[in-house]
Amino acid sequence: GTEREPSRGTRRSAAEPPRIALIMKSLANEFFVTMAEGAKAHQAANSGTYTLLVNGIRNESDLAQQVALVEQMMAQGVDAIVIAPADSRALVPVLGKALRRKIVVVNIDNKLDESTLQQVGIDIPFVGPDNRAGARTVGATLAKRLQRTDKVAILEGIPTAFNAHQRRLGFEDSMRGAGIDVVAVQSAHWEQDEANTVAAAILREHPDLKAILASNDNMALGAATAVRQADKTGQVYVVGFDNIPAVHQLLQDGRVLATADQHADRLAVYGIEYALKILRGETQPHDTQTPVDLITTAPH
Amino acid sequence: MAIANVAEPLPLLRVRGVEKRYAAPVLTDLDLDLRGGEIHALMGANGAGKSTLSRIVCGLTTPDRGTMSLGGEPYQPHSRRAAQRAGVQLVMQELNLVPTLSVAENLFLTDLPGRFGFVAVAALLARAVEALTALGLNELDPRTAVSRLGIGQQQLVALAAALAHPCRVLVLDEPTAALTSAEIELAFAHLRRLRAAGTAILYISHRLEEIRQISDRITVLRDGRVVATQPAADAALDEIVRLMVGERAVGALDQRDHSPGDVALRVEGLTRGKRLRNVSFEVRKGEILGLAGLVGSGRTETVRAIFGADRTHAGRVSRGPGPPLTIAGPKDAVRAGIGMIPEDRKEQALLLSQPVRMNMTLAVLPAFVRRRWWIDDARELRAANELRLRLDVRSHSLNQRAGELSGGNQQKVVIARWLLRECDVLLFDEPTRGIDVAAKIAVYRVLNELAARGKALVVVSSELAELMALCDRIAVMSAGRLVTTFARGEWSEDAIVAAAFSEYAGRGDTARRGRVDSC
Amino acid sequence: MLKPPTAADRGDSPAVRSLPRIAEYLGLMAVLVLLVALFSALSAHFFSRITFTTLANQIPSLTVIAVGMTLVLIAAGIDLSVGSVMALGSAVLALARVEWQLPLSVAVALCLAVGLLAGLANGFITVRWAVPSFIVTLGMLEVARGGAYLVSESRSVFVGAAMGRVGMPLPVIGLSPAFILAVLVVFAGEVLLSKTILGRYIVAIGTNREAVRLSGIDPRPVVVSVFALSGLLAGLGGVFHVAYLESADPNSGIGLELSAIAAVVIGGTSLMGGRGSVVSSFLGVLIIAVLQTGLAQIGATEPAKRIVTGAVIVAAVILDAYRHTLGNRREHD
Amino acid sequence: MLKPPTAADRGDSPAVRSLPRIAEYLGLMAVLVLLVALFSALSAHFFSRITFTTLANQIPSLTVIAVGMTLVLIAAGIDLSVGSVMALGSAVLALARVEWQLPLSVAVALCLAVGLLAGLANGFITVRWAVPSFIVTLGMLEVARGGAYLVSESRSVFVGAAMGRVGMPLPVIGLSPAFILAVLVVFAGEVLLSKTILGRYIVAIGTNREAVRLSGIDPRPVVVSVFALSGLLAGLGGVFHVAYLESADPNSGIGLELSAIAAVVIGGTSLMGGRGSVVSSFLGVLIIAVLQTGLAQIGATEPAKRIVTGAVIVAAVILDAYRHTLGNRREHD
Ligand SMILES: Nc1ncnc2c1ncn2[C@@H]1O[C@H](COP(=O)(O)OP(=O)(O)OP(=O)(O)O)[C@@H](O)[C@H]1O
Ligand SMILES: Nc1ncnc2c1ncn2[C@@H]1O[C@H](COP(=O)(O)OP(=O)(O)OP(=O)(O)O)[C@@H](O)[C@H]1O
Ligand SMILES: [Mg+2]
Ligand SMILES: [Mg+2]
Repeated sequence: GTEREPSRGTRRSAAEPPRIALIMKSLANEFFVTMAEGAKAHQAANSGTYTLLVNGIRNESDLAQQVALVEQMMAQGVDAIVIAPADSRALVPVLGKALRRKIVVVNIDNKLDESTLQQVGIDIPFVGPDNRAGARTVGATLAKRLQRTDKVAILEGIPTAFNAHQRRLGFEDSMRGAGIDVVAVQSAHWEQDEANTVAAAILREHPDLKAILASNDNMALGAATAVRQADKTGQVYVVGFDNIPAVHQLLQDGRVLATADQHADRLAVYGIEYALKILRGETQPHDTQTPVDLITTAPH
Repeated sequence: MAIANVAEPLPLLRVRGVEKRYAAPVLTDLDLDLRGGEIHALMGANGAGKSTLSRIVCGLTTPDRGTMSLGGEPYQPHSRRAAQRAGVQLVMQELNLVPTLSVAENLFLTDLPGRFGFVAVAALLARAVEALTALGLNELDPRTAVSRLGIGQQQLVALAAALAHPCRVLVLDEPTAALTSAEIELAFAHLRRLRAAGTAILYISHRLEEIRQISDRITVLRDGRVVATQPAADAALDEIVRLMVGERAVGALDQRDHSPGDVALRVEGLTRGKRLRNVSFEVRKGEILGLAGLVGSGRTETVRAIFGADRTHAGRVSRGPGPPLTIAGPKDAVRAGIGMIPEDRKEQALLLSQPVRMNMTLAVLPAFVRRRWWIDDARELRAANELRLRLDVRSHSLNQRAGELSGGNQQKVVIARWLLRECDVLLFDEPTRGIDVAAKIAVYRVLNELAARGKALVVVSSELAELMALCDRIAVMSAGRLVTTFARGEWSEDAIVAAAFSEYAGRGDTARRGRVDSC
Repeated sequence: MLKPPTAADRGDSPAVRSLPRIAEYLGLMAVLVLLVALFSALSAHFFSRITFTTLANQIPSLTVIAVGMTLVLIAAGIDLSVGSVMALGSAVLALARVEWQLPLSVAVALCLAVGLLAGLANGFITVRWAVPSFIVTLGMLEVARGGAYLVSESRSVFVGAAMGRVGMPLPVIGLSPAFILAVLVVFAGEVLLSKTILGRYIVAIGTNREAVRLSGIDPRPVVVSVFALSGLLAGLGGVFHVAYLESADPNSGIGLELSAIAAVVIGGTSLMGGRGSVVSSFLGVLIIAVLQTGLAQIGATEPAKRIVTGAVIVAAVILDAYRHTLGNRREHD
Repeated sequence: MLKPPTAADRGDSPAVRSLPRIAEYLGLMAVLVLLVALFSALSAHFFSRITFTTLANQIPSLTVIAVGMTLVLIAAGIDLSVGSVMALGSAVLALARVEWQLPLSVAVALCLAVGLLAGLANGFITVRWAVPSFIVTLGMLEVARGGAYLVSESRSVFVGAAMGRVGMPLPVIGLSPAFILAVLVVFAGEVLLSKTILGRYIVAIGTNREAVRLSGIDPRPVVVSVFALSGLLAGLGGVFHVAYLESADPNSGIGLELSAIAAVVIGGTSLMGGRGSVVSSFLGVLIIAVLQTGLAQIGATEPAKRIVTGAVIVAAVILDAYRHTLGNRREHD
């Protein structure tokens, strides 16, 4: 990007390869760890073309810290920021600042809120999967196993999280489509432990429950255990999302029916490659979909 | 403000038919008249109900039955504050100062001088200095944190706090328990001034000679009942004692042969900053050594240092001829056969919220253990019960919380703790603080008995009479130095007091303030 | 004439009681019954055997950790690291079992050892440098969590059958061995506290540490062992956790310290030390568990869950307080 | 883990000083300097003006909340609800500003009022039923969080320019008004504590509540006002938070109470009450903030971050302890 007015970042970029900052949600979360590692691997492979700085926040909800991270990265004069926002609104203003500093910003994983982007008067390309569609396909597979008016329950992630919302909607679309009856929607905050408690309770409350749709695999694990504890294995299906290794065994045993793989290891890389394109001026910012695959049996 | 209605004919404070019971009845149908301009001594054995009465008078406890009137008007203080507003001040038996605040702030805690909510420091310090000087504490820096004061100094501060506030009725619950004659003289002078000004003073103490000195009338309390009220003038002390303790034989202290064995404890060059300067002495088997000195002279510092309770800068402690001991903490001291009874029972000795029995057996628990782990309740209980009887601890059960005991009885519990533990050297810091006449004799007996059994005892006491009755030798401390040691027979009260002042003489106040400011 | 000890002397009292009288628990039990009644009224399916067995099988980890926490609080300390230590333990357990294929017994031993070590570290640093245990264990909270991420590479590991049936309901009774063990730990804890010399010292130190020191007892070893015990029990909690969830999640036990402390304080243990009972803490655990399960079962909304939980916790303690004599009042603030 | 200072504790005391001597802060400042030096060595970009301004503009909420927490801890209480109350406050603020279109001043006033009310509730329940503040504020933690979800319908709200420039860096100096206000609050807090009658009573109550009661002062109103203040400051924290993020998130401030307490305790305030300094707490906040920022800037891995954070927190306190006289040391062992 030579035509851009000089900023600390670009002045350097003439000499050495561009510096890209990857800002994640909690790096304690398996999903984002996989993303980060994918990115690191990619950078190692292309160490000539760019340098990478990976950072995450302490917990999903610590927005202030993520905003601060963006500002720090600006302070460091990086050329591009690839970010998985912890909140679809709160991050917009600071990212706007970054744009004004002529830093390339790419949004991954969790789509920024359209209306907020408009209010701030900026436009940031989103590179990532359509969680809602993914959830829909998972739901559809489950629906095949059920009859109309069967009862199912949904385990939601942290209610405020964009993806939690998307996946829930996706599940609901598919169930509604098949005329299946969603009798309970409760949040287990992405957590295995809480998912177990909640699932167990729902199973008792609705003895004739046929399936539990968990918005991520961690919660699916918790739900699967609950099913087994209530010894209803086989009578109650469990589906998840993310395809983390821990569920492979369960997919094998059929204790988890299906999950969705959004290729966590590639997600960040898509974003980074896209950012590089923009830096090279090869493309103008616009949203791009990345694939979400349905997984029904563990890969060997 | 109260000073207005000075010479009232009828009693200023009138107590009628007051009753109070906790687990057991404490006060029953109690009448008391307190005249303006009199110092009225209230006497009674430990647990007789003196403190309870004073708490009632000052609004800290509400009686179950009974009425009070103050200067004619009915008087039912529902809180300490109310009592204070009515002009009733109290010095509690148990010190209740705030260690993290300065002396000045403690003196005027209830009415800190201020402007727009800000503490008026200058005014505060001025008033504080005034209050302290009145008790001869002019050397004590009012900005010192109370946590730095010895128990005696704390008691003086508490006294000063009460005296600094004008009042019609002043209740003093054992204000002198840890004071030496020197400080007491100043206090008394002040009390006499108040009496002259028409204040009614209720004075609680276990020190008979004080009572004789200062009181106009004496009321004796036994098991919560008034057994006698009479002018101090024609009161025979032994008669009063009999009234207090009833049939419990008091008897005299039986003589112990004062022929000590060989050295049991040798202390050399003990030094702790400016507070303890090169203190050296010996105690022999079967000997009782007294430590006399003014408040703040370093007696407590000395025993604490020997016991390893504080880190000392220099000095050697050895058991008799043996090699110097390395005492990193009290545990080592106890292992080396040295025990200590601290001066401050509430902060340093008692587990107030725990049962009496647990307090008594704390130091010797391993003795009541089966198979390394299990506490043998039965044996523990038996031992505790024997101690209770031996020291006549008044508690309605061995499971009563120590904090619910009367002050004197708490003190007995503290002593009891060390009687089971067979230490060859025992350091007693103010062992009889707040203990009644009869019980004191009991404690003296115990001490003598210990000495007779070949133990070496060091007794810190502010009551010279006590030391002179008990000890084989009396060492006198002054300004952190051990100035002289008197052998039995050699000593006289005047000689000892003179020695106690010797180090302060000339160097005047600055020396003592220096010590307080140090570290 | 030596009077023999009176009946009153032998009678029970917080510190020297044989196992404490049932009366002490009435307040909490009332709360518990109330909650159960409430939820039974709100949900047709709540009052059923299965509800209680599942509930029982969910709480072993929290229970044993609460036992450790009770002792720590009575000794006037606090242990914030339990959640992380549990996570670290389970991570190690999973690693040993799944990666290294070690026999169950060995893997479990490892997990416990990890907990014990963490606890020892807490205790040692606390006494050696006289650092408030709050800070030390807060540090350990971070360190152990980091360790858990390292060991597990931040991934949850599926353990499945490899944990045997420790966490699985037993045929007839429907309770898991883990739960039964946990209950045993509770009673062991109560006995330790009220019957043994160590327990006596713990109470004494929590009441007035200086007095204990001046009685010639070195409080430090006692304090260390209390923290060690708490760590060990956190490790055991990890074992139960893995056994129950069939997998180890490095993010498990976040905020567990708060739940544990809440349970213990609901049980009437004083944060200022010197007073408390292990059995009451167990009742506290039950109250919290019933509340969670019940709210989930009646399908309360997220806000409702929060508000009710908060209100009930406070109400429970107030209600329980009415049982107590004014004597204890001032120890609260 | 200590009882309130005993007569044996003859160390220096807040009472002796009016505003504390600079010497008191040397220990913490040393730690701070060490950290900055360390990170400057590790990252070429760390030691820059912008790093520090960014850092400064990030901490106002935590700072003011730490001030309130200091007072609460000194009064021997604890306030776990600050994080949730902050979230509730910001939710209300956003609602008032965006939905109801109220003027900024009014919206801010509302936010503060919410905090004040929550604090008053904490204080009142604590003294009225003599419930441990730990429980009361834990309850409030849940309730306020639930409230935040209700008000915001569990969605974060974009506020944008509606908050004015409170959170934005000022032209030349690069610091935000929020930060400057926060620093003022710190000094106000220190003055309140050491210069005013209320402050003296707070210290006294924290040291020995019973003594205060016996001397004829009713501790309850003081306790209530301390909690009220803490609530009010949590509300203020909410204002700063929204101003900084230009949006309100009902999930914000989760776990904030721990960070705040950590900062305060690092600052040397005793959890047992009676001892502490507001300025030191501010230094504690800075230490934590620098640590977080620094670790992020050098791109440390998550496990590394955790482990280092934990280690440094403990080390900081140990190092600071070496400043203290043997006097204090004595009572610890
Ligand atoms: N809060 C309480 N609970 C139960 N019993 C109490 C309480 N306070 C005092 N008592 C009992 O009341 C009795 C009288 O106590 P009080 O302190 O009035 O005696 P006293 O005359 O002051 O004795 P001393 O000379 O030792 O100070 C004691 O037996 C004590 O155990
Ligand atoms: N940390 C300290 N800073 C300043 N002065 C201190 C400190 N510790 C002790 N002192 C002073 O040292 C002196 C010796 O105290 P100590 O308690 O030994 O006096 P004492 O002879 O026992 O008299 P009493 O115990 O009756 O006050 C006292 O004046 C005390 O205030
Ligand atoms: Mg008394
Ligand atoms: Mg003394």
